[in-house]
Amino acid sequence: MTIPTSSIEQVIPGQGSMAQPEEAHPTKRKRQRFTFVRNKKAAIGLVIFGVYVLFAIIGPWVAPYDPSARGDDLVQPPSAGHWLGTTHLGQDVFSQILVGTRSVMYVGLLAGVIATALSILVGVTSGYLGGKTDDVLSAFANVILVIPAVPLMIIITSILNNASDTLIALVIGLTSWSWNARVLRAQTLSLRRRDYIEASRATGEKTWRIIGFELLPNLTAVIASGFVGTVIFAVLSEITLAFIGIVSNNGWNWGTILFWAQGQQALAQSAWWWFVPAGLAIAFLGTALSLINFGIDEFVSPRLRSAGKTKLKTASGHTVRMRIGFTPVLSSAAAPTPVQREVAKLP
Amino acid sequence: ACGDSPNANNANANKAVDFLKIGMPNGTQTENHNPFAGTSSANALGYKWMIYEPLTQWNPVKPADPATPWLASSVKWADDYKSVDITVRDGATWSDGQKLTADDVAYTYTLIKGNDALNQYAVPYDQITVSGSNVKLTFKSSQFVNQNKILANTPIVPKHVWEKIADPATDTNKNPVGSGPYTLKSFTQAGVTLTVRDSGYWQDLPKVKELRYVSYADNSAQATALANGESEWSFVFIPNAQQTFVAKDPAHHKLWAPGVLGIHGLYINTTVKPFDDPKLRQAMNMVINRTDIFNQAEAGYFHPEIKSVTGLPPGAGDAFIAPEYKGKEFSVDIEGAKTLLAKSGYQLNGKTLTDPSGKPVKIKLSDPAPWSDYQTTLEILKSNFAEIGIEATVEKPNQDVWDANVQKGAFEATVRWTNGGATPYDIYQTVMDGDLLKPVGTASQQGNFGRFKSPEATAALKAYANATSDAERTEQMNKIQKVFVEQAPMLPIGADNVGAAYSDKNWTGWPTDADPYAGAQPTQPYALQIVLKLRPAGA
Amino acid sequence: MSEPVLEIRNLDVDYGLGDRAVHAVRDVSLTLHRGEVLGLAGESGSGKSTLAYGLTRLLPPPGVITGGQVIYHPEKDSPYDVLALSDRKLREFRWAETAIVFQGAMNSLNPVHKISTQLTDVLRAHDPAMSEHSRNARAREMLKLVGISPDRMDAYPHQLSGGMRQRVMIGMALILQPQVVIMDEPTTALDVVMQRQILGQLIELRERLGFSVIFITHDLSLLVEFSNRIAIMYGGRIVEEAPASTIYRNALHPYSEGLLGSFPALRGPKRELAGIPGSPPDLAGMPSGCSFHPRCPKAFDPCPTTVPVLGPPADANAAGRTVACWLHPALENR
Amino acid sequence: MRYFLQRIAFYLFTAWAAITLNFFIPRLVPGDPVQSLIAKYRGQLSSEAIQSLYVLFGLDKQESLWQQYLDYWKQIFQGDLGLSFTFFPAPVSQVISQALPWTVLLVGITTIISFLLGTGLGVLAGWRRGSWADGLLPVTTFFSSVPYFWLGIIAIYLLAGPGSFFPSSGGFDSGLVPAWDQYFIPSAIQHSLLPALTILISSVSGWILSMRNMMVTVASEDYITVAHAKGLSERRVAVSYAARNALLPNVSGFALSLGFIVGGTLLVEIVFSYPGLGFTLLQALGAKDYPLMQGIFLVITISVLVANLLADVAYLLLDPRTRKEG
Amino acid sequence: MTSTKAPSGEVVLEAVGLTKHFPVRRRLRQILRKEHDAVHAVDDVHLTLRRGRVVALVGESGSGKSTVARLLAQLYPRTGGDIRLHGASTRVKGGRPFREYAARVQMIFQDPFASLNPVHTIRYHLTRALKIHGNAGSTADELEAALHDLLTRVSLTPPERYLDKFPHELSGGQRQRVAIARALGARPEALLADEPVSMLDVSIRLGVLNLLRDLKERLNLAILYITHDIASARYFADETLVMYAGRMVEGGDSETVTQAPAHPYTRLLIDSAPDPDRLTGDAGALEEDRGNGEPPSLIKPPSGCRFHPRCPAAMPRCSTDRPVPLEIGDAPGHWAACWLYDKAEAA
Ligand SMILES: Nc1ncnc2c1ncn2[C@@H]1O[C@H](COP(=O)(O)OP(=O)(O)OP(=O)(O)O)[C@@H](O)[C@H]1O
Ligand SMILES: Nc1ncnc2c1ncn2[C@@H]1O[C@H](COP(=O)(O)OP(=O)(O)OP(=O)(O)O)[C@@H](O)[C@H]1O
Ligand SMILES: [Mg+2]
Ligand SMILES: [Mg+2]
Repeated sequence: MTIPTSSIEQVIPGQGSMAQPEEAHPTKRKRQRFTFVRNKKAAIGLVIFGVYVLFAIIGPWVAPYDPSARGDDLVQPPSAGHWLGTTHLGQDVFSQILVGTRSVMYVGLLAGVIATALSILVGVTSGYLGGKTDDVLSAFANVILVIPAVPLMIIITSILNNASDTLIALVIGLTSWSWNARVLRAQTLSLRRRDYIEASRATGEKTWRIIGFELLPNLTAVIASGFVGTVIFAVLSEITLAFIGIVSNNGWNWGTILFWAQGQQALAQSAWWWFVPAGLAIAFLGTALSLINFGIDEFVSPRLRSAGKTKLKTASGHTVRMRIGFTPVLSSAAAPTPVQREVAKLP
Repeated sequence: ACGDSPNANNANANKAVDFLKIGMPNGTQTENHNPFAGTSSANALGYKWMIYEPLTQWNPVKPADPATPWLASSVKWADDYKSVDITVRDGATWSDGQKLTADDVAYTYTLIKGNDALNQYAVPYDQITVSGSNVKLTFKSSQFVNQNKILANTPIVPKHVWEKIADPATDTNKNPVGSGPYTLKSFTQAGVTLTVRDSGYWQDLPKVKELRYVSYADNSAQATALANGESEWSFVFIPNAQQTFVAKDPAHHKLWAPGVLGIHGLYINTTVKPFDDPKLRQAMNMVINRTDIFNQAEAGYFHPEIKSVTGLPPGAGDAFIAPEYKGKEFSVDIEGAKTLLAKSGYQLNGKTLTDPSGKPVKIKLSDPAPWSDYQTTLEILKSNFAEIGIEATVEKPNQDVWDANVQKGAFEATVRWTNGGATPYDIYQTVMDGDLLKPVGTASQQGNFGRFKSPEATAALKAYANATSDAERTEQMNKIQKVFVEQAPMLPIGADNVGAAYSDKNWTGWPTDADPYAGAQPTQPYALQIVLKLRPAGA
Repeated sequence: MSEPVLEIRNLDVDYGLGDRAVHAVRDVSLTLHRGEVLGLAGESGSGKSTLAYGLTRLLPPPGVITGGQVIYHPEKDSPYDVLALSDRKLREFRWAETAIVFQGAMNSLNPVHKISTQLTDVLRAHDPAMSEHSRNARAREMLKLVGISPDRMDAYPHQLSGGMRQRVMIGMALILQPQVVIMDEPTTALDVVMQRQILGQLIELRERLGFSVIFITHDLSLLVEFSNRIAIMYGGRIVEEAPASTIYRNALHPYSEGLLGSFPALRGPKRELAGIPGSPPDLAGMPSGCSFHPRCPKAFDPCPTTVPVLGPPADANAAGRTVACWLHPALENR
Repeated sequence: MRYFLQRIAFYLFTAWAAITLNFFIPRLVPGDPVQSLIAKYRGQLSSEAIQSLYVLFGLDKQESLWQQYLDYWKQIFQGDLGLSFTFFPAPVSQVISQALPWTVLLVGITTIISFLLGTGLGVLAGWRRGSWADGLLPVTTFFSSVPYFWLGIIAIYLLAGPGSFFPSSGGFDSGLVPAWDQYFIPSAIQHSLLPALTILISSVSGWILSMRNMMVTVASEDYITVAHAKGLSERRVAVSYAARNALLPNVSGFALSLGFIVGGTLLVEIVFSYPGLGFTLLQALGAKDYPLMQGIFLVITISVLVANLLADVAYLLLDPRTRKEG
Repeated sequence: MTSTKAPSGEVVLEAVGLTKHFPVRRRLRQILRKEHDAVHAVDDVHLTLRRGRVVALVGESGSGKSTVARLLAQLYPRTGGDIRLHGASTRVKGGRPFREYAARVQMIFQDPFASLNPVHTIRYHLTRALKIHGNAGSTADELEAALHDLLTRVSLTPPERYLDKFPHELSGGQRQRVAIARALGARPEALLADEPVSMLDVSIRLGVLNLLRDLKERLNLAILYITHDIASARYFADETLVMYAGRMVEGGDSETVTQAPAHPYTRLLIDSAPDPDRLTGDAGALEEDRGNGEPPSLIKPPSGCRFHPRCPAAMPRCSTDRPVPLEIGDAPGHWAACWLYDKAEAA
């Protein structure tokens, strides 16, 4: 489980020694608000994610068939009638994927929210308060961390008879927050001695306000990327659980499709349409989320925010890349500029 | 240079095909050659029957046929089946060279008798006596229904080895010494290799020089291995077997799945209203499309379709069907079901059936998620029941939860198996035995999960087990079947099979429909019969 | 003090591209002579650091050099344009000819390497033939030179005090005996005792080794005391340049005057501090004409419309000074 | 001293809590090993065998949960993990030691390769930001979002099969016996290629991403500019200055992921029938095999804690700043 | 403002024998030897802040100036000594008492780049400062008026131009003025200004100092002014204290201390300050050998007088006896902790 965690430093905007005060520009800030969308990667991610959300909402209504309804065409390849072919019971795979989107998105997002909330609660509190509270909370997080998540989920879901999506999301959320809590704690530790935190304390702020209004906003990037990571993890977990046949809910999700496909040896039957699309659906969802993650990173951290283009043209027509250590020179070196100054004209 | 390597000769052996590759989807194994331990690798892979032999062999495909003497040269049961006289074969030797004697046989049964952990079938042994090459076993009750379990399913072990073993139940029997034609060559967690004995076997030695057992992680790995020829013989459910297995090598890849006296069916919790009404259950029984289930859920072979209304499988069960039900077969009869329901006070309003009290009839079908054939079955049942307005939902609880619920009677309907045996007794006993009846909430481990209450059936089952004549048995069996058909406490669907998927590319001589001399599962005692019959292909 | 080592001609540096670009350095021409200390002062944000790093193309993105030349005069060879060097040649040029001591020594040293490694890897890069032993010897020598006991060779940066780190950087700058050393506010974070110690050492070394220094600081008193010539920057341009004492006694540009009137003196009678009214200009929306005119007490007609050119003032008799102000129009401006 | 005692106490507490949870959680699941065994065989095992199995497993004696818990601790202190039910009567330690090497070798080596490769690519992508190397990211991201069991199954379907170089399952050829010889080792390597590739493809992008981001951050540090100013070669600046500093968070991540090697690859092992610990764990879970589950959890717990410790130490070694005062 | 009416010269805040030791992490060896090391950041410091007066604190970097300020602001718990607010000993850690204390004693942090939260606008920072201490008025208009008043006071005019900016959009000088405004928002009686002008060029520096002087006079503030710029201390402060290695070594009114320094360290400091009238060339003239010039270790501070290893006038007793503050006599209130001025020694 490697959740792409943003590094400690990268998210603290402009605190380095190279940080320069950006000059005041009233219109510029408004434009920066949309940096997020201007980032191409993030925009693509958002669009894909939007499509998924859309289908999560309308999927069951637009699905051409009842995903569980048996038909007469058994294991048929894609056709006009069944865009993604049929299963061994003649069910329409396309409808199954459409209908399954809701459960996946619901579980993924809910688990993401739960895990993120918990990780903030535990990570930030223990990082900020320190001392005994920290010891207890981080021991707690560590305990959850050392218990392998997937087996734990398997155990818990098997205790729960007939787990609903909400329960599964709860289980995934409750078992997968500890990694983020660790990251957040480390981050908080590095933030809490910052002058601006001390300063707001010196101003007389209450502790909860310092945590909520001074610390948290600075953790946005970590929290956001943690959230995205957890959502991916939750989706993969739900699908994994369904795939190995642990989860007992009755609806459709992509894991269920894969479970049936694998149980029926879809690939060995050359029924790729049954097995491949669900996996791709997951992969694209994950990719979309990671792309959004890029955007979040670059949105919050000015250092990652590319200042417009990274490639430029010199006077001689070459393209040069902006890079550290070798500032591009735009004037043509071949034709030396006259050493003479141009003389300003007097009116 | 590599003479001391355990793999040296193997690499060469790979070229000439004098070995047979047997696979089972049972996951990793730890070394345990104890033939009595249910959890041993010897049991999971079935190779215990290549090392240890039983007294007799019986053919589950033809359960009414008499058993074949094996280590016993003759077996004589008393009429009341409370004792048996066994004459031990002369000429069999253990793989360490010692002679196999009646003492060994008596020792084996004494061992089981004195050790509950080894007494798998809970047989009430009484006396075990030896005289010469004869052994006499007596029992505290009639063992008619258990006769084959006692004689054909008990591996005989050498006394001189086992009497030195402190705890026979937990010993791993590192160096198995048996009377069978094979000895252990090597063990790894992924598999076992047996090699044929040089001499001393009481029959002709088999042609297969080496048996290579491989334990695959799961069904799909095993099925893949079968399809690509890595595995030549296994017992595993192969989805869409025609296409995924047979079609890969139509000339050699064969499936043979004869039904036996053990069935799978939909248990209905008879304490839940309105399913306590046998009429409703009968109507449901009438709309089940068993052919669809057979073809779509069981890949057209795995659980042979049950045709007889008595729930007895075709072939193995034919001999036991009561005269009144001979030739009576299931067929999908939706109209008939509707009429029956209407007559019994049910109403079909559009797509919803309501019971006489006016409540819509709904049923929850449940089975563990990983059992995909059961799951498919449930899906089909669901749409079948919808035809008469019963709204079914399919639940997929965790296997343990499901098992606990089924035992406690906390379910509405579930597809499950019955016990199997040499007579239909085991089937019906699992479903209807009033002695097993426990109140809802208390686990009933042995059977009667549907809480079916029928003093008639209970009495008949008891009478059958203790009968002393065939005539009496037939009479009781007919009574039992009548209750089963009329009350429909469980809706039979498919039979258990003792078949296999195999390849006759390298070895021929497998049992077939034409010559069903034994079952074909590689883990059962008769596997040895098959191995003994195999001949190199082309020879 | 006649021969030039480094001639900056019409250097233009932007941050960013297109119409959003910030012109941080505009048309700056400056000459550094052999062996002198050239002080660079000015408003914060006026482009001093940008100029210094732009010389050797060390500006981080989005910095872009949009025009100009930096002519380097080696001791023996013929002069060449630093900005036109290939990457490989530029690497060879760097440090061997021009070394930089950056603003914060704290961040200039790689925290994970010993200072000995950081000293010797310059030698390894520029003189691969040198033996390990002589590299170490040279590093020791440099440390001794800047007053750090050579047994601190194997210390990590964090084990040294700020002053020591600053001195290590100075030692490192001198290790290849470059012709030019650029120092960007090397002592801001230090107390005066430490500051004097370091600068004293630097001056002494300059006398011994004969390199030239470009010295950037806010501390005018320090600059007046230590440098030979001073250039004052405002809004990306050099507004005045003159020998230190001349500028201290008689600044021509109103901004220079304002600066000199803003710092309190420690010694002598307390004098009235005038300060400069108004606030610094916005580099992205620079005022037209002379960028100082909105704050200039002496602004008159041409100031808001035309940019004054840096040149020797016709009215002042002092030679060797230039100024960009309509009060003291350059000769050619007439 | 207090600090060290505190650390030790902290680790001990974590271990205790984790082990306790590992003991109780599995026992909350309904059912018992015998029932699971019966259910698992679906009719292949007669229900009459139940009683004999209870006796065999020693479950016929009723003991309170508390008593079992105390016994469990007693066992742990004696270094005895009990007997596995699934593989009865094999001791848990034997089952684990049989499976552990496979997992450690397969996952360990792939984790190391993945880390090295990912970090290397990340250095490249971060150093040459905006060049083609940045285009690598969406591609690797795509692969990291693919469920790896899915990838594995497709790989088996496409690449493995009769006549193919890649075997579809197992850890080595069925005819071989584990031994350090020229038959077994190539076979084991051959069998590990596909699973390794699957793990590699799906895990490498995490390393690339985090390394790239760190590189981008570090590349704008002053000392990098100084290194450029010093005229060092590009390689030296990138590797010895930028990457060396950017590596720190990745290294501690790596140390932690080493701890998860043991339990992290359940599905790859299932899909490839690889005889490792993850697969064993799944079997144990399915069979209600408490002793085995506990044993495996214990191994995982300990290795994660040790990895935690390693991460601390690695930081200490790599970052001289943390070495400050002990 | 109530404080305006209070008589000038009244003691607001007083430090008596203030001491702060930071524990250091120990090596194993030290643990075994039971050594307890600590950074002796501040030792036995006496200091008095009066209404309408500015006390300057100068000294080498790392001598503990900021630590004194933070102790006075009660941001660190003190190791020893006492802090008296209007004569009453106070020790507050958090909660309401701390906020009440913060309402009267405010601090401006050394680094304006670090002490403003990058995610909040200037408006937020100032509003919080006003609200916490109940100075925000009751309506939005009153708040707006208060904000304008604050910004106008620190010469950030027109206020609308700055209110909705983020810290990174301001120059260093502007940030430092925001920090001052924030401190004023609490309407304190004492202001602890830690190098409020360190990062500014001279012209802006002058502006900020004039502002503080103005505030002092108008609001009758007591100000502690920490700086490296001794010249500005001379101009701005009424009284100047000199710190060396965690101890006060000299004090007196600013003009006397800067023009007639008594303690050898103060002399060194004054001599080292750059002097534009001393022109290039004679720079080295001052260079006497003063040891290695390194500040002393604060973990194992030199015994006796902490300056003795570098002192050109060191006497044998300097290395053994800790000097006590001694009256110099050239001006009232001028003292130095140096045995040179011991009457007994002279005799
Ligand atoms: N990355 C950047 N993007 C946009 N503008 C920048 C960037 N870096 C610097 N600037 C602007 O360029 C101008 C010149 O900056 P520079 O660092 O050269 O100033 P300076 O004279 O060294 O100031 P200081 O005395 O504060 O160090 C400043 O106004 C600054 O805001
Ligand atoms: N939190 C802390 N933990 C340990 N030591 C500290 C801590 N804060 C400060 N110190 C040490 O205490 C001493 C005094 O630090 P302080 O910041 O008060 O110095 P200063 O006089 O303000 O210096 P400067 O002029 O550089 O700001 C220094 O040696 C510093 O390293
Ligand atoms: Mg600068
Ligand atoms: Mg300070």
